[in-house]
Amino acid sequence: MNMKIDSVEAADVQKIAGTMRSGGYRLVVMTCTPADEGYYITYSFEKETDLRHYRIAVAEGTTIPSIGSSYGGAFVYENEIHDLYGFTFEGMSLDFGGTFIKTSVPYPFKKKEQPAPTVTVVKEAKE
Amino acid sequence: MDIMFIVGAVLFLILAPILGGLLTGCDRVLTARFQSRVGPPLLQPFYDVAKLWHKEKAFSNPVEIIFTTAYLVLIAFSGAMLATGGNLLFVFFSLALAHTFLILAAYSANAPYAHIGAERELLSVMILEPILILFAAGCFLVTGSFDTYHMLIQDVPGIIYLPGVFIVFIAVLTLKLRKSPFDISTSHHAHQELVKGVTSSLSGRSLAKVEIAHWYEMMIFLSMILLFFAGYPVLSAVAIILVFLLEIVIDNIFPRVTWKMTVKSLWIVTLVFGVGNIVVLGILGGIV
Amino acid sequence: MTGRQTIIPFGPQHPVLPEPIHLDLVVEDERVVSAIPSIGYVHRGLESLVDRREYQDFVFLAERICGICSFTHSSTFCQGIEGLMGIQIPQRAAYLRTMWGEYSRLHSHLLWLGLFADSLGFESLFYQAWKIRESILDEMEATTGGRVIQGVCKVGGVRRDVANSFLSGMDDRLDEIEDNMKDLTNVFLNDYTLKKRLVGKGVLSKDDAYYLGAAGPTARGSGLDMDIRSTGYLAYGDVGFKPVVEKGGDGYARCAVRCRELFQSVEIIRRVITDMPEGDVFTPVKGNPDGEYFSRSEQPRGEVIHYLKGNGTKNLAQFRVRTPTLTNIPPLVSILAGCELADVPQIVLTIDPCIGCMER
Amino acid sequence: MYPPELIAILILLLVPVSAAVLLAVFKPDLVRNVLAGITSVIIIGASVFLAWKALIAPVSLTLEHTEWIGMLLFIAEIGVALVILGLSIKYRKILPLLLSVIQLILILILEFFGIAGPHAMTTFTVTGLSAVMVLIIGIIGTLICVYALGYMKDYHDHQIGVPVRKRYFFALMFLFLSAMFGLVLFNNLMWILCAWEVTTLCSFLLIGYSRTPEAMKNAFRAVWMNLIGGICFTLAIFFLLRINTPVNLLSVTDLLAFPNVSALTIPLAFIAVAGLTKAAQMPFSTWLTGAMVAPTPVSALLHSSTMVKAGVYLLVLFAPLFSQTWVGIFLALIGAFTFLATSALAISQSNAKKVLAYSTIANLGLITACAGIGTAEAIMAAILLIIFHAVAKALLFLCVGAVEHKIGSRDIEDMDGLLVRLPLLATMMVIGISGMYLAPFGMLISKWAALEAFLTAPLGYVFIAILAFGSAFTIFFWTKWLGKLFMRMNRPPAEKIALHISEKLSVIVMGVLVIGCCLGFPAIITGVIIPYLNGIHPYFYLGNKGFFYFDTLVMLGLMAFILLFLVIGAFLGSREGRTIAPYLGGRAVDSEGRFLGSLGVYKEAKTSNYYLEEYFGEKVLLKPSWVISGVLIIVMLVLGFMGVMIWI
Amino acid sequence: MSSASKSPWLLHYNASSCNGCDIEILAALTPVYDVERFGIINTGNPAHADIFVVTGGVNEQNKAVLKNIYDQIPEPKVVVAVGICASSGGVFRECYNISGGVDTIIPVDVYVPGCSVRPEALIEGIVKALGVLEEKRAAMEAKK
Amino acid sequence: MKMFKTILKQFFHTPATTTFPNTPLENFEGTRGHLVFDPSKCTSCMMCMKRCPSQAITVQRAEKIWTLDRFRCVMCGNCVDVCKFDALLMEREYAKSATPTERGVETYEITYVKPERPKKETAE
Ligand code: SF4
Ligand code: SF4
Ligand code: SF4
Ligand code: SF4
Ligand code: SF4
Ligand code: SF4
Ligand code: SF4
Ligand code: SF4
Repeated sequence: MNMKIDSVEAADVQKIAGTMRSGGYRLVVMTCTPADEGYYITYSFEKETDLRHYRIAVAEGTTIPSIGSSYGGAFVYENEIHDLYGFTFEGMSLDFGGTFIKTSVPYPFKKKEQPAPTVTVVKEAKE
Repeated sequence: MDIMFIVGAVLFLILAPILGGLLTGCDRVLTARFQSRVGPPLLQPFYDVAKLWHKEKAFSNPVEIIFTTAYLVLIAFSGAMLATGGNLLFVFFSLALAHTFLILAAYSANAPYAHIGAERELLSVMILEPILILFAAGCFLVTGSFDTYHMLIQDVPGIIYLPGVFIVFIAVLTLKLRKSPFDISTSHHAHQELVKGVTSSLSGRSLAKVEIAHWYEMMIFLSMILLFFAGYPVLSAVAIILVFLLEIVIDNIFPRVTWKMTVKSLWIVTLVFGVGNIVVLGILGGIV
Repeated sequence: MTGRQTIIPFGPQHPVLPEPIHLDLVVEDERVVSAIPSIGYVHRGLESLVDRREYQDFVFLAERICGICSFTHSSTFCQGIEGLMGIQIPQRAAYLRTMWGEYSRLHSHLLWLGLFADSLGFESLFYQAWKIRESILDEMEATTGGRVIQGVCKVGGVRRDVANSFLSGMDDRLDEIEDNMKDLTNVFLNDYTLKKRLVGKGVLSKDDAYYLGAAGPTARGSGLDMDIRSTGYLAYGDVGFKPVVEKGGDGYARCAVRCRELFQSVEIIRRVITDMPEGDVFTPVKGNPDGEYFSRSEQPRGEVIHYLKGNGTKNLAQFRVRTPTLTNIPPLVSILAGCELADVPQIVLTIDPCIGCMER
Repeated sequence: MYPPELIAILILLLVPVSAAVLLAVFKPDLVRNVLAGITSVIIIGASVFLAWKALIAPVSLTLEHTEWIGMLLFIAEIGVALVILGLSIKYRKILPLLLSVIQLILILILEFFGIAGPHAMTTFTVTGLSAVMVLIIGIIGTLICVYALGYMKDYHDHQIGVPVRKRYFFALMFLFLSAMFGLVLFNNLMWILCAWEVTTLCSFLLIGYSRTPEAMKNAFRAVWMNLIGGICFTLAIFFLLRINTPVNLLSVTDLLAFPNVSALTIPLAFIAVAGLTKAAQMPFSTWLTGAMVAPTPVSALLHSSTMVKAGVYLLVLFAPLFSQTWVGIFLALIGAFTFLATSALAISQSNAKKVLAYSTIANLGLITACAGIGTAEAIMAAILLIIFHAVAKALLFLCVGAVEHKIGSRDIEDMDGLLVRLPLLATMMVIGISGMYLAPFGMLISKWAALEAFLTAPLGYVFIAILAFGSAFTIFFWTKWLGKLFMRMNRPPAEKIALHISEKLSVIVMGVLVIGCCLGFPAIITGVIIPYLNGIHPYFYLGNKGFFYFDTLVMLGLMAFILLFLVIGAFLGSREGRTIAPYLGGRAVDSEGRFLGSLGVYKEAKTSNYYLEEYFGEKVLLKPSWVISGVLIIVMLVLGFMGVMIWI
Repeated sequence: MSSASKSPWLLHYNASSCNGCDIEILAALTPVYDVERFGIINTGNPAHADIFVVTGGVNEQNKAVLKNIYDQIPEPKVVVAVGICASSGGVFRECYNISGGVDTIIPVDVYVPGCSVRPEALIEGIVKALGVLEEKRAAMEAKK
Repeated sequence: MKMFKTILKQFFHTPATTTFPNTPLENFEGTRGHLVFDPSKCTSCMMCMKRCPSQAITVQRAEKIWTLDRFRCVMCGNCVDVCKFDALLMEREYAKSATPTERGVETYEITYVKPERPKKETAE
């Protein structure tokens, strides 16, 4: 299983998604993880057994272009990342406006500011 | 109207719910056995109703109390009328009125599930209407009167003249007894989209009334089978039991269908067998 | 005409959905005009616990992501940790995991078939499916100690071995189960009324399935040859796995895929039992995970991905689960529009939604 | 000294006309109200008196100097044709123009070249049937006019762009009444034709009252369809005149007594078509559904007591003749088919007036079917239907009109919880709707009578099948409306606006009438219908048995008693208990009746009825129905020309 | 035993559980356990229910739902918290979105442990709940 | 219709239903039912408390008290695995339900006596 991750520019995701789509790849998953600085969002695509990961580094609170126009199903990931990490996606095919996963604390996985009461320490943030 | 009739009516009013409840109990036990289960005690329907009777008074719209009462009273009334050999057409009208009250009770809650239940119940009343009229017409063609009494004193059992109507009758009985595949308006098990449909907003005593009314209704429709086999008590009893068993089996071997399929299939049956029967009878010039 | 629309809040509490999910159904004479889901009723925030549980203990949490594919979750999680740490688990453990994985597919599919029958108002079929399922659960309990939460996986292998004598007795029991399942699937696939209600309902085209992200039987029902088991993880490479594919794209096809997978699973279990290697079921684990890993496996409902990120401590830095149900939501939204109200439950069920893992 | 009956007749014929003239002259509302009030009292008094007299013994009166009355009416008829002609030219409508020219020519031919020799004939006949009609027109018609006094005030407050022409409006309303009285009282077919044409004109002008393009379009549709009827009527007279017999066939009484019915099939067929147009049967139904653009009193008048009733009156009048011919059977088929089709169409409508319109047509269809069959039972059913339909339908129209002004919509979907919002109107509406289809109220008894009638008719099984399905549709659309009224309110109630006294009065009286008719139906049957049936034709003798027996009455009584008991229970019963929120899948509603839906949007928990448009929509059903009914009409005419008789 | 305890109708709601307990509740309905033996019916409709069976640790969104459903059940009613999650929040107790047990929202009458709960344990728990139901009914009657 | 065969078959067979609760439940060997603590073996090493995924156990070493909240324990058996002193055991029977008044935390006094044994052994 391919664990190699290509870093790309945040502005390019729509283009990449477009090429992937026309190349017959399907969207496997979008994963958000806290990085040393800001966050990474990893887009994974697959065609048959060719699995590819593209990663963008984004600072907190940035607005990210949605890939909803290429992959109609991306809205579930985008809304989820919005609700859990507090990123805004522009142009989602179905925008739940923060009600996709309603949480008792806003953006529980977001670093600093308001860590969820029970999420004690997010290690990278300390560095 | 002699005294026998009044006795008949009173007997019906008392016996029908008892028999109806017992039959429902049998139904549940048999169904369980068909499903490889033990099932509830035979008297379970009575426990249920007794429990409901003692629940808190709660409603979503107070008018439903009066509507459900009306439903029960009118159903019982229709049954009594049938038991006294009364006018068949009249029995049907009064049944329709009773159902209107049930439907109104469901409407009055103004809740989506009850509402859709009401619409579907209305559809089933609509589905039922033609065959009931045809049935009454058939009786008229056979006896020259709408009175069930005349049907009962026929020499030749009605089924000879009205086989098609009988077939349709069995088909719509599935709808009436709220059995799969036609339990469109109150999914009896509530695991379907309707959440008990018509009765979804009724609780406690109101629900108990609907349940008792359902027993009455079951008895009314089962005893209508008598009209087809008048003069042959043993045959009638066998027929009723067989039909009842058949309905339980049907309940267990069919999934529920949508209302569209219900209307289509039942009306096709009505048109082919019911209307066909009446047309043939009409062309032959009736019996009288 | 907006004047004639009925708006039905479908769920979160709804008897046809054992799990809470909400749909705003707008219907007109029972034709669904729009159906927009809202979720988040089962979101617990389990992924946030990684920093408070040791990675070895987190297995117990991972398997409580969901009570239905609990086994697959624990094994996928272990597989992820093992991947991060480069651990090779003993062959026997891999075989046992395969066996349990297939048993849990059997129980999950039978469960689904039952619920599906129930959503179609077919009570007795529901009961029959669940009756058969009980014998699967018995096998599970006898071998793992738990009916639905097995608690048998651990990092480095499995916690319990199964005696060979028990395994050899399994074959006969599988025969009986298979017989019963034949009766069951015969009804699902050939009953006239069921076909009437399923064929052509909720059609998902192959392209839509692919690009909207359908997974598992939902994708395979639309003619897509997608199954992570073909990558041959655990023992799947050894048993010569071939995905079950149906072309119809409708409810019937999705049902057929699951019916056929039942027998496929039984076959796999038989192969695994006969080929079961001897040896340990557990390798000791030393050290802590570090790095990133996407662990993938095929659940009854499709491909699940556990993303793990370690930082060299006992606790993982990040854990994310992407579940089949989540990616099956967009296809569901697309097939619900225009259907009939009476078909909503069965269409919702054809993707076999499992909210538990979808929301963690 | 004239006999009192004659005075009553003259009052009925002349007072409304004179009132019309006066109303056209005086402008102030007060004068109009007083004038209309007084006129109404006089009309009601006279019609009750006349009906009472006629029920004791049929009245038949002969006047002298009928020639100049005939001349006067002829001039009126020419006038009618010319007005229509003129308006058609003004609005550039070809079809009405053409038809009115034809009609004008036909009338002129009839008058100057016809052989309408002034045989002596009875001038007025008041049988049981006409008595019923007189009562309907006299009481319901005038009540509607009274209602209009209040309604029109509101109407102009709501419809801002419409020019206020109340004088014109009320003049036409009363003129309409006169014409109707004429239609049911005259014995001369030529005169009846004249009254017939006047009703066409009045309805045309009233439908076009608001002068909006839509109103004009529908008004012209009404006029051309009714002109076809008029032409057919005239043709019927032509063919009657061509029959070589010493009997004056233009006299209704003589015509009915004419023994050689086989000679009459052609005129009968034409009369049938005339009746069908006026009674808005398929394929002529669209004029009536289009007529609801008119102010509600007009719709009420057209639907319940006048216009359409004129059509069925004519058919029922000649029912004894129809009963012996295949023309009658096909007429009945058209009626039955119309009943089926329009009942189905009514399901797909949510506009209350349109539902009422279709239900009217459906009921008229049933009446037409009964008239076509024409046996004793059938006529009894027809008359019962006429009575019950008139009262219940008038009540419903008045209610809808008043409700519309209160809630600003005539859509049934907006009438949820009306019983809470507008208790009086909603109660009346419930009475009206129940009267339309529920046991033990009137329509049901009539349906029952119709059923018996059909069962003994030729091709009876066809009618039974149609009735069976048609009444299934009826149940569907009425019940869902009824349900709406009883709904619990999710929204805050609308503000209260007082109901105009005239509207209130008419509505309440009408409600009482509905209940009265339902309770009094045995009296109606024994007192009115059976004597009428026994009188018109010896072979019709029905005896005293009738179709109902004593125990049926007891049962009906019991049922009514149960209902009464329940109503009292509803008022007195305890309402204690906990109100629980409606079940919304675990969602709760806020004070506005909304719940939190997906995407974080609040939505109203709204319920709507089913309209099954894909099966019963106008788009689906209208065209095929026109084709079928058109074919049936052609067959009927052909049968008429072939003169096929029923052998009994 | 009065009628109340002979005909307990259940309403099941999954308030953020992992499914494990829910499928066991369903399993209790099926032939092998067949709780209809005790007159139990799974109604799915609050207006008809006597026993409210809740699984899961109740997350943010479910609080309102749970309260709403509880209010819609007519008296006498009993709440049974099924599973460890429903009893205390279980393994998810520390999750940010879990309030920790059904009793944090509505009063609970019987707790049934198990993760997942065994159908037998569930049956035993329901039988215990019937006792409570009986008491409540008697209290209600007495108040009248 | 295809179901007919099945329901007939089932009708003429005895039902699959258990007779529980009239006859007690028989569990499989190894079923994880409920946790049993043996106070005489516990060394208060706290391992169970640390590794319990749902924090059902508390060990107060100083007070020699070991408590278990049965309504938190998910029967995973992890504590049994990590306890090196066999103080914990999984029994097959499921835990019993409780009303709010019956529900409580089970508290045990640890009776283990620590250092003696090895010395005894060497002495002998
Ligand atoms: S229909 Fe309902 S009540 Fe009757 S046996 Fe089935 S589940 Fe029980
Ligand atoms: S896992 Fe989901 S779909 Fe399956 S039974 Fe449980 S709630 Fe239902
Ligand atoms: S897909 Fe469903 S059954 Fe499978 S793990 Fe997820 S929640 Fe559980
Ligand atoms: S009711 Fe409506 S249409 Fe009629 S006048 Fe008032 S606002 Fe206008
Ligand atoms: S108690 Fe266990 S099985 Fe039950 S819901 Fe909670 S985690 Fe799942
Ligand atoms: S039970 Fe075992 S693990 Fe727990 S404290 Fe005692 S000895 Fe240590
Ligand atoms: S179990 Fe043994 S090694 Fe582990 S902490 Fe306790 S004493 Fe130390
Ligand atoms: S069995 Fe599991 S949950 Fe229970 S006390 Fe032991 S470690 Fe904790």
